Amino acid sequence: MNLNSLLEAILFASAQPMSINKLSELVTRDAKEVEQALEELKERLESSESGTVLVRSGQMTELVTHPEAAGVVRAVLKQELHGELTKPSLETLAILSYRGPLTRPEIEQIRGVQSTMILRNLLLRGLIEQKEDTRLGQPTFGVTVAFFKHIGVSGPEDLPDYLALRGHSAVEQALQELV
Amino acid sequence: MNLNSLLEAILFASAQPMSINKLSELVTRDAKEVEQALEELKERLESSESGTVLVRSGQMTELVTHPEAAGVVRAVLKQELHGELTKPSLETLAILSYRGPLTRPEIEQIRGVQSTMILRNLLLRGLIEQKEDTRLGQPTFGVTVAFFKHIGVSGPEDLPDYLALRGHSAVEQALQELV
Amino acid sequence: MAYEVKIEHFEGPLDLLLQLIESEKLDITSVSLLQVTEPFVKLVRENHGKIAPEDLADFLVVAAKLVYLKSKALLPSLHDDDLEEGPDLETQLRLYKTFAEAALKIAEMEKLGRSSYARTYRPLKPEVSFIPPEGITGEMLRELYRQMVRRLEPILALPKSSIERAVTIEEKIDQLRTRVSKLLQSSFHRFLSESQDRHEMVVSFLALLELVKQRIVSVEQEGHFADIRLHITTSV
Repeated sequence: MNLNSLLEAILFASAQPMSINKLSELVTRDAKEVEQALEELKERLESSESGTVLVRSGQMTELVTHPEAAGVVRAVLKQELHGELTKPSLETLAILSYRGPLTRPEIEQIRGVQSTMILRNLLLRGLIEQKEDTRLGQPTFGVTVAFFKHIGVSGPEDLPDYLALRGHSAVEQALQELV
Repeated sequence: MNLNSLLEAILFASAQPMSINKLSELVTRDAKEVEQALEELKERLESSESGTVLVRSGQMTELVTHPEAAGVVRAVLKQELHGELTKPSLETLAILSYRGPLTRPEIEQIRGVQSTMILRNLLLRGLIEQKEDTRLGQPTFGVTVAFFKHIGVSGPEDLPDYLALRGHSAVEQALQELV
Repeated sequence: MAYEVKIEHFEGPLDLLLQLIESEKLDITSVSLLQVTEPFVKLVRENHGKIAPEDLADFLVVAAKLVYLKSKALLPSLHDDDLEEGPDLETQLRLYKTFAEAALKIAEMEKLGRSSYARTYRPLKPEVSFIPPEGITGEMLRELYRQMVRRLEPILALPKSSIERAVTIEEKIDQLRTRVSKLLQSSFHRFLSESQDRHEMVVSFLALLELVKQRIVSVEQEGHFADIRLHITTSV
């Protein structure tokens, strides 16, 4: 693989500005070669009409979307915030309302489906938040006060059938056995 | 800006798999044009020796790092190499990537063994997902973009013997007898 | 027998069956299925405790089908609706082999460690807004929670329901054995006299010789020209 393609992959994955030194360390090539390859990358992105561009500021460099795509990129982020919640998202809200706080693996045990993206979206929308407690090195999540308020309850105890559902044996068993 | 460059910018910004429908909504072009532009994007990334590739699984597509950059990218992300998949997992993934989406009873006919737990594990790891379609009242399952990313191919057609197995008449006939 | 040492680990009944056939360098045919019936049944019996309880029923289904095939070779008149049902084992095994081989190739690819990675997600605005879904109520959350519980229940009940299923199939195999041995304890003379004509008699005799050779059937004869007694030796 070309050095400039390798640098592109690194900058893409890290999604933040990186210094020439750091890059040079990662690819075990000297700073001069990295500078040269970044120049090539910049030109390649331009000439191939890529949707991304390389921005440089002193020692720091970052891969970002092309300025001409700014409008649609804003729309993407807006949609992520305002789009209708999917069934998996609503399910996750239901578990966390009744049985929270829980860690991601615990939520996944109950839902039976990977939930990384869902948690990310619910966090972004302020419907859930990371709690102070951690369990087995994992952060725990619970619904926000604002969400409880929104559905017109003052806390989980006010949810319908709270006691029966919170301690439901199937859920407890899933948390204990299906690990 | 080209439609394909615009799509690249969107996929870059969203940093997660997106459906053709969602993309088509965002750029206000029909699904067919989006499909076509994604094909162009895929080819452009390949021919310009980009550090990123486009992965496709059914309706979902994602922009990700090139498989050849795996080692360095893992170092950047401070990620461990993912655990090796077990034989039953591989079998189920092979069946679903060549012949999916399939229902659980269909998978069980082929494997000759109950597959509830293996499907659950794969769902938890995000390597398969439940599809919208059902058959005879049963949900169907297919592999995800995450599976293709894991083994470093850009879609089912890059799997060994894909065309042969997908269209194999003996396989076809046997499947029809089975399910 | 050679397979005893070779096969230590198997994932499912078809995996075991395929390993047995391949360890004998056989192709997948109805004849080779008959040849591996005994080692299959033996291995399942020996590994009863090691096979996951939820998988045992599936091993027994294949064992029952194999014993049935073998019994049918001996007694073509034998018929069992339950065991005739479903895919024939040969087709099923061929198809399984196709995917088992594809899985091996995928395993090779995985070993290369050439994974692709998504772009790290970093939210643009760190301050969180509050954007709730419209029309959500406590009742809806309760219904969603209940749906998840309903999804979990069959998974949690799996080991128990599988054990029950295994017992049913074991009974089935017993029934089959009893029927076959009853039929077989009939003498050789009667066995042959069931043949319609001379041609069929020869075929039956050859089939019997083959079964004796494969040690499915043992033969006893008390003296020259005395009636030959047959016993089935395949058991589960």
